[in-house]
Amino acid sequence: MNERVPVLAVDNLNVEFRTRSGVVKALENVSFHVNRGEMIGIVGESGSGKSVSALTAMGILDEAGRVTQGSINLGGLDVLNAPERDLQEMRGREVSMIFQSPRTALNPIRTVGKQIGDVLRRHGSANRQNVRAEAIKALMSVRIPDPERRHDAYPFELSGGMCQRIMIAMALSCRPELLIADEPTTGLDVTTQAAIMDLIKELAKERNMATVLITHDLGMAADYCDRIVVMHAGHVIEQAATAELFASPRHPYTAKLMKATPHGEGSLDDIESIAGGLPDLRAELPPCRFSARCERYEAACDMPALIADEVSPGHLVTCRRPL
Amino acid sequence: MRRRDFIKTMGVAAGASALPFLKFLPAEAAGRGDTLVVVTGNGPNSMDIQRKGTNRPSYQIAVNLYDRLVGYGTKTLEDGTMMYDYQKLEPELAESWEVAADGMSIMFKIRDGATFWDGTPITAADVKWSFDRAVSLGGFPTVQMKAGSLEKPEQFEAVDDKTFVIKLLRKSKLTLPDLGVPVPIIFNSKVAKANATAEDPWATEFLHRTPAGGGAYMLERWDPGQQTVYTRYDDWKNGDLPGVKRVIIREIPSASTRRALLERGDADVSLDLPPKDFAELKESGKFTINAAPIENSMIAIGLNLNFEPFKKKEVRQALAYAMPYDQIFKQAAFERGIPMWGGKSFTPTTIEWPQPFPYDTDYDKAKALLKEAGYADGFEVPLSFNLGLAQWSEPMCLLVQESLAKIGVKATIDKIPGANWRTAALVEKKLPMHVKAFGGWLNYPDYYSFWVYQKGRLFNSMNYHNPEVEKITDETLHLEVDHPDYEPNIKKLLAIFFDEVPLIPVYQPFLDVATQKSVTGYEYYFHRQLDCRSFKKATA
Amino acid sequence: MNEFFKHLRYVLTENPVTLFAGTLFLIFVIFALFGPLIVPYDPLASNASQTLKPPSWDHWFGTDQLGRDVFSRVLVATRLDLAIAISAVAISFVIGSVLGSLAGFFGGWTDKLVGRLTDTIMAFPLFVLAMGIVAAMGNTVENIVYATAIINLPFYARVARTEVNVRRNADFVLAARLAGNSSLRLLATHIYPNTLPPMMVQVSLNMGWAILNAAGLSFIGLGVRPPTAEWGIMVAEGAGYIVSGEWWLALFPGAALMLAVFCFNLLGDGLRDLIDPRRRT
Amino acid sequence: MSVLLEVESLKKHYVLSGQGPSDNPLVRWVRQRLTSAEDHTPVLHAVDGVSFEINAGESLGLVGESGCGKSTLVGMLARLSDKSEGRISFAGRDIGEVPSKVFHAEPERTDIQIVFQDPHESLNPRFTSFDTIAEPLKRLKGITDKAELTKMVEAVAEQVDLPKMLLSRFPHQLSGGQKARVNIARAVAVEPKLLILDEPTSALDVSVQAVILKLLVRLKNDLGMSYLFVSHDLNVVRLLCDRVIVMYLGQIVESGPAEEIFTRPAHPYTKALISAIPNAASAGNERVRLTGDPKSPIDPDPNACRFHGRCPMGEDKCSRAAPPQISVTADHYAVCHFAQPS
Amino acid sequence: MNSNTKIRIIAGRMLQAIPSVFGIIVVTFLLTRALPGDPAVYFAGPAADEKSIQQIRESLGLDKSLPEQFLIYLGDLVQGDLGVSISTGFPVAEELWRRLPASLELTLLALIFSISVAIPLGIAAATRPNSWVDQLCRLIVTAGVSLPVFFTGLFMVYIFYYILGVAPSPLGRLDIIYLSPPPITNFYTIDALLAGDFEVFWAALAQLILPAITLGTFTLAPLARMTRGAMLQVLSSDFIRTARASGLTRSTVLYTYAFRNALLPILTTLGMVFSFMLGSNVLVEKVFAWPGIGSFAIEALIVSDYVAVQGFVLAMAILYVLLNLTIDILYTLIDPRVGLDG
Repeated sequence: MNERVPVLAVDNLNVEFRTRSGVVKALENVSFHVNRGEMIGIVGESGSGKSVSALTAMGILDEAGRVTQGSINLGGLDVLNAPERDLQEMRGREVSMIFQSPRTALNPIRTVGKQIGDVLRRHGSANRQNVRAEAIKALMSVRIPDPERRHDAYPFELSGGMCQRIMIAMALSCRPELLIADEPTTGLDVTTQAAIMDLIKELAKERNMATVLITHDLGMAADYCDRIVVMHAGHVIEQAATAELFASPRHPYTAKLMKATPHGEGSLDDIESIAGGLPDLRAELPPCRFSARCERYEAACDMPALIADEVSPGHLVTCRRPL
Repeated sequence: MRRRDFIKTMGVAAGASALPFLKFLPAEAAGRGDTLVVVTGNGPNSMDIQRKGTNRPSYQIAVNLYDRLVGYGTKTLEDGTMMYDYQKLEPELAESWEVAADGMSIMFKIRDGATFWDGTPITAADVKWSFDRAVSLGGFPTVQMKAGSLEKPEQFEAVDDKTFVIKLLRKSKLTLPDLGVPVPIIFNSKVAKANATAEDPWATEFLHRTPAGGGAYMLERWDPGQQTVYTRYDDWKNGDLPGVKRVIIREIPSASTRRALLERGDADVSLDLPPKDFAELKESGKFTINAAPIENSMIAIGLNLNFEPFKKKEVRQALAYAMPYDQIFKQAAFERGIPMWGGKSFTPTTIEWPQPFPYDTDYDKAKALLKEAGYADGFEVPLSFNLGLAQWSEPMCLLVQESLAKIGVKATIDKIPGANWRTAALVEKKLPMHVKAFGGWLNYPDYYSFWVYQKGRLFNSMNYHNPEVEKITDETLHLEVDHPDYEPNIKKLLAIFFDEVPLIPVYQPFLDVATQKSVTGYEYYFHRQLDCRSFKKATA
Repeated sequence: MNEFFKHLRYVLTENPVTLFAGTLFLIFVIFALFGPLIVPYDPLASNASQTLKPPSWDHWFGTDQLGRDVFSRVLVATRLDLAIAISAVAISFVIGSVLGSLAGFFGGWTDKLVGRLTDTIMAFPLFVLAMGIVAAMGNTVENIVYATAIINLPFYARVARTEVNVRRNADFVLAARLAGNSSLRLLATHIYPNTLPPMMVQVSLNMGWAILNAAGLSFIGLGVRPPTAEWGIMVAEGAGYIVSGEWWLALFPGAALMLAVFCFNLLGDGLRDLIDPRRRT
Repeated sequence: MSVLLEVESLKKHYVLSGQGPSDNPLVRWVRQRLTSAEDHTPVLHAVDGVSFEINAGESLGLVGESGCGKSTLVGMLARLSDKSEGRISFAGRDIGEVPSKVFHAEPERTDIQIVFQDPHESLNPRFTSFDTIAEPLKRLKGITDKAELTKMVEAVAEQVDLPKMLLSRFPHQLSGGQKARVNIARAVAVEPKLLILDEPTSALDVSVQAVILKLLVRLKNDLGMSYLFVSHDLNVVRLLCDRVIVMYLGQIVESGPAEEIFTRPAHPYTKALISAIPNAASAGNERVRLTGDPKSPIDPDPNACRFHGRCPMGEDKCSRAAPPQISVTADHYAVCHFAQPS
Repeated sequence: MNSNTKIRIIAGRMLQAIPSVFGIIVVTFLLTRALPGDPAVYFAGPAADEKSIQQIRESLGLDKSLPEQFLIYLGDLVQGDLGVSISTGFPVAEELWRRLPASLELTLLALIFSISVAIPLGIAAATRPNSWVDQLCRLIVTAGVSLPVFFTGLFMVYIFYYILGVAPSPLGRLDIIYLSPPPITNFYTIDALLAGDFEVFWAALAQLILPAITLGTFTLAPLARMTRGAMLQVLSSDFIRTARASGLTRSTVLYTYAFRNALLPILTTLGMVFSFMLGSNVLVEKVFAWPGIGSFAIEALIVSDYVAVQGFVLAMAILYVLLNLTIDILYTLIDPRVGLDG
């Protein structure tokens, strides 16, 4: 695969959910991409559309969700128009996903080894005879001590951190091009969290794999990602290389988010919260969904056709009045 | 016996060609000439009639699998129904008998060549053992034997192999007929003794499960609660060889299923149907309905004298005038019986029994009588019936309830489950007003009076007590019918029953048995069980 | 509350079956309340000239062996059948939920005791137990109600126990404890009211079951006393007439019985939707 | 400074009935005869000899990973559960002796309150905000007069910046931040002396976290409360607390002034915790990383360091002797074989 | 988890049943003594007098006090003696043993019918929630559970036997012309197969069909509902999302992952369903003249044959305990977590 062709390219994606109380415009004009070997972070508060973007990219959106516009290109496959059979082939082989709360993300009544084996056999990289050996190999690759014994363990017998390693082993067993990690350390202890993130980073580097890290923790994204995509209420509002973003955030929301996050030194006076909450995505919305919370709001913000500006190379901001 | 063997025994009539049809046409089972299929509501719970707790359907085992010394003759009713003749005793195991000159002993000659199923000859010793057993076991057999003045083993003597003598304690018209009831059956005493133990000298445990006798039928199998199957004992000498080789008696709890089985041709004989079904089956003309009025039996309303208002004769008479006789007869009994109301006079003219009582539905008379008794405004009374007989007694009670309301008597209906009935009605005698369906085995009014009108008797659920009745009944019970005192005594009794009405008769019920047209030979017996020996079946 | 009605409307319109059940339920309630006033004939009056007539304009559901109007009897029976079901369910609900709540809240020996009691009841085939109770105590309407209540008791006790148990250490309960509530008050004002929604579903489902139970008892002759009109007893009485062609005697009360149970079961489902929308999305 | 709460050798042990489904003695007896199960009843040492104190007006941070006994400890301090051993004295009175079941009638009930972690779960779904805030006033302050109650509730609501119009709403009609305010209002309505904050912001979005934290600081100053601040978010602890204690597997492994703990941690576990904080600033720094999982809290070996096995500097002696408590500075100690006084 | 633990769990469960069984014995004993009707009167026969009734009462031990009678009963029970049925005259144990296979054969076939209809229905409904398939399933199963079994049974007999003539006569286990196969299991269908007698097999099966459907229809609803609910819940759980994200095929996701997990709650329901069936059996057996223990119980109850009723209930209780044990064992086979959170 060409280095410059993104592994995943999401373009102008709109997703809606039909619920009892109306249509939720979950994503609007969402575009981002991941290159080979790159780790990007998608950051935002809960409800900002991070997970929906990932699930749509995998083609496993809930039945209530509907893509109304846009395209997703995953390693050359047109995800939105591909037949289910191709998508099944793609999942687990070319792109894998790991989730938060790893213990519930594993089948509670199947040994972890078998679950890894299921994936290996599904994608043809193992057969009945060597499946056990292959699964153990996968376990070894995520530095699980005593893999022989762990192979026959059930998720409930393992700690959360161990389960997340299993998940990673399973996700990476078929050597995918892309790994999507959806809040992979939520619910884990800080020390475990660090170990898991280190592992992901290390494996990604080792395999030159593209990684999408979905998180609400700006600090973590800063720590591990090459590039950060900031989302708010279904919009991508800013994306840039990590260092640049932290050095000069251009979207008011990004700046506020940074200000709100406590970070080591400094006192309580240094942090500030963001006024207001996320808008109701069922209602009629202005072009900029942050406008109601924004101190820099003025009438021009309500003009339609809000598009992302490339304020510097690779730094995109979706705002009429960037900082 | 396996099914295949059974098919072989079916012989040429059905033939091997029937075999492929078997799984499709079970209905054919009833069509075969040598097998009789009987469906009934309740089956036997023991093979031994003399055992404690043996139920009524078990009497048929005694009837069909065992012999008695004597049997009854047969008479034919107007509608063609055959019925036993209690006035004519016929030889069964006893070839002949002789009453001694003094009338205090009877000598029986045992039939030559009569054998038990195992081939051993039946001897007088077997008879003695069997009779000793009946009078020694206690409970029902002993009481029934006592009714015929057969009370202790010393009365029975096996003179030689073929001669058996009964010594009488008193002369009684009931003695000989009592030998024909199902109780004094002849067991194979050798087999029985071989299976007796010290605690169980009369082999009750063994005979409970395994019949040991020499009757016309042998037991092929018995699945309690499901079916009983008889096969003919082809060496039976004590009567005409039965016309049907094999009898299957199936227990089907649901009456409508029993009717359906008959209508669909799957059963030859259907018992225990509600009166309405018999009325309709008769109407259809497709089946033979054998209807014999049950002797010495009446469906009646009993009035308990322990209940305050019923202590007054006027109240009882008032109720007798307030019964909706005709309605009950038509809507509850579907006319399956003989009316027992509307008699001409309070003075009986015949000793025929049962006979209509001199009451009819007359609310004015009833009201007047109530007023006279001081119950002008009526009273409340529970009206109970046996749940087991709900098919006809429930509508009957509803009609009575409705009718009594017209004279101000408020009856509340109380269903009593079958077994509790005995306790509540007969032992504790605590039901103020109830449906009564007693029938005496021995067909005499004095016998009825003995059980129903005498103080303290089990079936005197009315707590009726009249010294005159006691006296006359005791005097009459053992009198021969042709004794000069007999008729006047009975008339006196009947007059009392008419006047005092502790029991308000409604009708004398029929014992209905529905059979396929191809089946003949049904005969009514007082014990109300099928005597399969007389059946014949036309081959299809 | 307004939101509740919006949700109710949503559940009803989204789910025509529930709407249907609701309407049916209303009709049954109307019959139960006004049945005796609107029937064309006296349900208890026999009529010798009109016995066993098939359905006609005069007698919509025909007449029975005593000439009583089956339609009137079926209609009038609604009250008794609903009354039996409601009182039985009410008793088992109150006693069961209180026992279950105490067991779930206090645990320990209370829990063991209640657990043993429910286990013991559950170990009987429930219908057989009801038969035994009615046979032992006598077949009156009250005893049928008690028997039905007893056999339903374990269901409420178990649901209440589980529901209370999961909430026993919920944060809001601990918070209420911090606010100075005693244990019993905690149970009564904070936990118990929150267990009611799942219990209501059970109530609705059990109503149908209670009706079936009473009818079954009647069928084997342990039900209410004649001449009272009651669906189960009418089916039982009518059963004997099916083969002889008088099908209407059993069919109409049977159908009424079925519809009532059907209606309660559907309502239970609907109620579940209303209370726990997640179950059906 | 006066000591408000003093905890001494506090322990909470749960006797486990084995893995079987029953603790029925008969069942146990037969099971032991039928199978080769050992006759030992395992004991879970949830909190195992914890001593510390909180001064009036102080805020103490309590840090540790899940399962280290934080919640059990909080439950005992707030008198929601009973201790197994040890002493809890509050303003000089031994309140640990009062069974938790009857503690609601004690005067100290008013003085110790908690703000729970999940603002949604800790509100009764059938109570309006008003009901929730009014309840402690009714029960603990005995205020029954409707008008007075309304006045007081509204005053508390104002104190926590909860708009009056939200008082008639049910929990599901409120946002996360609003629910957090209701919870805080309920806890401070009776003006407690000690407020335990059990991860008060962990369920909130980062955008509202700051304002809640600021509210808490303001309330503490206004009402003169002491705080016990339980959190796994070390950045937040650092912002809010004067002193910090670190727990590991039921025991305190380090205790000291917040600034010292964060800048000069003495226990290897604390070091690992601090270096695990994801931070834009710390990216690329040298990190202390832990391997493996914590040991089981069931029947821990009394003669070993409980951190042994995961500890990056563990040695043989760690598995043979329980580590001593070593003072680093006057009010800073660590429980480790390798801790050094500075 | 090792097998030893599982044995311990199972042994524990069995032992836990003991108090329940004892409770059942007590309840039954008291209940049956409360039955109206005097067995002594029944025993004494139609023409007995007060004296002979009293004699029999003594011989049955009915003149003793209740506690005495209970102790005697317990003593007999321990020796496996259930007493002699008053109405049938046979030892109750023998009676039950003879009739149990009939009931079990019917119940199991009904269960098989119910399962093989309800589970596919439930899965179909769960995979398309709120579709017309779902609504139809709901209607069908709800209608099924709303039908009084005796009513269904009667009309089925009327239609299929009396009117259409496609069903064999409702005469119990086997039509008149066939004799039962040589008893091995006493399940006629199985015995016939063992004997290689297909005619009898079909005949026995034909007799079973109507009652089994009648009985099975009633239990469709709980099974289908539970299947649907469990499947919906499992399908919305995280690990299914994982399985889908791993590209597993639809059938693997549905059956290997979702259904196996959904089986656990279904299995629990199965126990309840079975108990339900044993209850309804009583009515069905009555309608179809089925010689099982249910009809035996009705008869016994109606005639106040309390020895038989006691025996019956005890047998039922033991059956129930065995059934729950089987379910427990199946549960431990399917669910490795059993015993840890129990």
